[in-house]
Amino acid sequence: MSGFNKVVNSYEEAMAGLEDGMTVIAGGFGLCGIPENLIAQIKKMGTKELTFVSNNCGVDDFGLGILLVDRQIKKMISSYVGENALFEKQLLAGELEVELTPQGTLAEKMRAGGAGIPAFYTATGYGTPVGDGKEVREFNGRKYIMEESITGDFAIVKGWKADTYGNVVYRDTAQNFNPMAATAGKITVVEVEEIVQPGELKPTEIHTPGIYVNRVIKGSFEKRIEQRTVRQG
Amino acid sequence: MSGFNKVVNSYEEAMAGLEDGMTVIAGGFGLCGIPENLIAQIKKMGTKELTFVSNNCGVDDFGLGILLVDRQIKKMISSYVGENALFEKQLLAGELEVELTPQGTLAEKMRAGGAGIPAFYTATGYGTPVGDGKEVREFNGRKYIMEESITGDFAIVKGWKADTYGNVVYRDTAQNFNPMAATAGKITVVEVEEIVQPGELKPTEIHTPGIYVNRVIKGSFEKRIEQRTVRQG
Amino acid sequence: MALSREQIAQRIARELEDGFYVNLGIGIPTLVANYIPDGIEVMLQSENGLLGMGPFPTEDEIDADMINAGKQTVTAATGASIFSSAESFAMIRGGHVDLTVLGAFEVDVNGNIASWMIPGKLIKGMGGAMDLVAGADNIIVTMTHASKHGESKLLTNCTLPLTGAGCIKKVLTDLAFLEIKDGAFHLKERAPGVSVEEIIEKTEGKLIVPDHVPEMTFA
Amino acid sequence: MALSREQIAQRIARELEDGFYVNLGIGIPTLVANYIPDGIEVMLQSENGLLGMGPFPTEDEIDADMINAGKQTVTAATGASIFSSAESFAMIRGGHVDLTVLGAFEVDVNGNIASWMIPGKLIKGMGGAMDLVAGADNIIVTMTHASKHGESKLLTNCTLPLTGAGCIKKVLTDLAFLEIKDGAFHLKERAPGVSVEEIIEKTEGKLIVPDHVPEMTFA
Repeated sequence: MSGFNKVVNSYEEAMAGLEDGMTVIAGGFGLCGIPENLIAQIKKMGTKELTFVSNNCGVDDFGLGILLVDRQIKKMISSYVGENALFEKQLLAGELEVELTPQGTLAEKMRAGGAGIPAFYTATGYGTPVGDGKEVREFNGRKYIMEESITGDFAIVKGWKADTYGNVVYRDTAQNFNPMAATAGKITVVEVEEIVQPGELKPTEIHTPGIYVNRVIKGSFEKRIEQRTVRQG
Repeated sequence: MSGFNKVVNSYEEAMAGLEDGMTVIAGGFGLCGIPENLIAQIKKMGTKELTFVSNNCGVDDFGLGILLVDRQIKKMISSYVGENALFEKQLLAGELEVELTPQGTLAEKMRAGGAGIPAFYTATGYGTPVGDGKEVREFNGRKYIMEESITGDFAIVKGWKADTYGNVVYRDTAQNFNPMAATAGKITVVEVEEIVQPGELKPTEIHTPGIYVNRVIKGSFEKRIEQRTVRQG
Repeated sequence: MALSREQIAQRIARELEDGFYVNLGIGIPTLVANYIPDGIEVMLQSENGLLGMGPFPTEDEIDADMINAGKQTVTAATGASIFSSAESFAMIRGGHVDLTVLGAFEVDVNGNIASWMIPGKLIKGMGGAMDLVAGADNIIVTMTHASKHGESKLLTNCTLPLTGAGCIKKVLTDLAFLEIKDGAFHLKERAPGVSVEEIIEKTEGKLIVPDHVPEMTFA
Repeated sequence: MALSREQIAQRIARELEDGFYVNLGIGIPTLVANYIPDGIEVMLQSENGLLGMGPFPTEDEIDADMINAGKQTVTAATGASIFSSAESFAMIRGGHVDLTVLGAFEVDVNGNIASWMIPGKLIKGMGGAMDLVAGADNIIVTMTHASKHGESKLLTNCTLPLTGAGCIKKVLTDLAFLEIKDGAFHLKERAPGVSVEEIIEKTEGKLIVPDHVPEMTFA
């Protein structure tokens, strides 16, 4: 099935077509389950004026944070940012725009974007600055705000295993925002730890069906840990 | 963990609390993945004036169709009905009300109901009788209608395996509407083919987390086939 | 001569491209799966929650938990995925399916389609058809060009309640292949031995006929 | 004497019921997990996508792919499930979590809460807090009763931008346990050795004080 073989062999090919000014949706929560090599490729490409939709913006030298150095990011749509000094500096200098979005609303906006739902109502953020300027509507005596969906020119995703058709499974809590991101990109690129043959992943255990995925690449990952906490063994 | 043991040992216990006039959301597509013994229990209880939210209404002598005999169903919210003679008769006699809802909208209404989203927009049904009386709104130059979510007093669900905490996995296409139904009931009852101990289901492969499930019961199933189609082996 | 069911399926199959995800409706559309051209691979989506529908099962393989949207027993192809109906319609509504093929009672010059409801007859429901026509960009509607009584089904305005508004761009009838744009049907191909005059006669909606209308050929 | 962090956690733990699904915010709320009463089992939800959070890992068990909402390495408890963040917030927004515990800067007599933004300071974001307070019916806010400068954090009207409107019913401070209803704080319990007068003095919003205010006891 050559038509369904999504595997690409270089990161250049994986991110081909990314242009200045595009919107990129990125999976990951903190530094967990982030498409670290796809991000590194964007740094290498030097693409500018990018809008990123991602729950966080990495740290100074890892994750999306590395794109701050050459000011590749114009705008972040995130729920929690600022784990890095450069981010703060660019934000205060007005070189970087941030649209803070509640975490659950952000996840749902991505899902809705992929699912052809242009907007939905949520009680989250009603009566807060998040609700400012948004339509308020009452259902069953409670007030909700309307939130619009998000799609991206690209989605960059970190999976655990994928088959060559682009069916993906995620490992543990590295799943996080990745499945929604995968549905919401015009071009969805998934990097994984292992590529397997079609049929090796059980059909009912696939988290992201291949229909959402355009390119798959095998990478090797640092998987940096943000808060190493242990108990005595 | 007694507090998380959701297992009940009789169908009486499984459906305890169901009262006349309640709304019940039922999983299943056609006769596939339907909670057949929970339906049989409702027939036995003789509960009346029920509203069912279910993609279909079974056949004359199986599935929700068996509840027509004693006129237990007041209203069906479905995408496709009428595979049974009694259904047609009661509908034409005005003894049964039907609210036809597009299949994808129905699935999404259940999901939204469970997810605290009171309404969403979809292009499905715009310009058709389904859109009559519903709010129309334009996003990016296209027209959409507003659809409200659905919740039920009960949700009845057919799973394959559940652990005692109510974590559920579904088998093949018997999944269908079951995961959404499971999220949308005030009381969610799941009948399964096998009950296992917590820890036996892999955390990332659970389709319905136990937080949605109130009662689990092991049943035995006829699993009738509606359209038996074969090829020569 | 009007196309047979099999010829309709064959002609539709020529619209397939390698790597297409395709949803085939009940009836003639289902037959398309039998005519997939050599060198082309497609994946069939079944809206109950299966991507990668395989052939019907053998007697030994029959499994009540494996059905398609037509409620027929099926198998899963290699590389299939199985998911909930909400996920399935997220794919459909979100425009991820490359081609949708379905039947209809009527279509009109504005791309409206009526396929689910005949007032006065028992109404069974729209199933997934409204989601499919609203979600797909690339849809082929297949139906007979006219009713048994000779009444055109390609209209200026649909007379039956709609399944979807302004969403149909391609129609294959037993007589012709047509595209819909700018408020008209555009005749693209005719069935072997069917005259342009017959198509004009049986098309009630505005029809644009080019100088040359190629005849379909079948092996 | 004002409650210690550990005593605050202990007191909150008394609100737990057997079979509760609980979301514990970062900071003091996390400590509640250490004081779950005997005979009671709860499951901890972590909003990145884990239901059934276990203890921190040993050095050998550390896994970069297993973290909690505080981005700390964790383990999964027996019977845990792991899912996407959309599914996680479907649970939260849909009201399926039985108890949510989180910190705040201010609460007021109308159940408003401010916990994420101090104008003029760098704003890092609300994370999941707005979803948590909007989705839960049963929330305990924990914070110091007054600032270091003695300014009350239990107000007539929150002065900081809100995290949620009208959603808080229970507050545990270092001085007292209070319920919010009918536009007032209702004093329910006081910390050992803390006088009702001190609580009155440090509560800016309307405070209802019953004749008898029991003192909390700790083992």
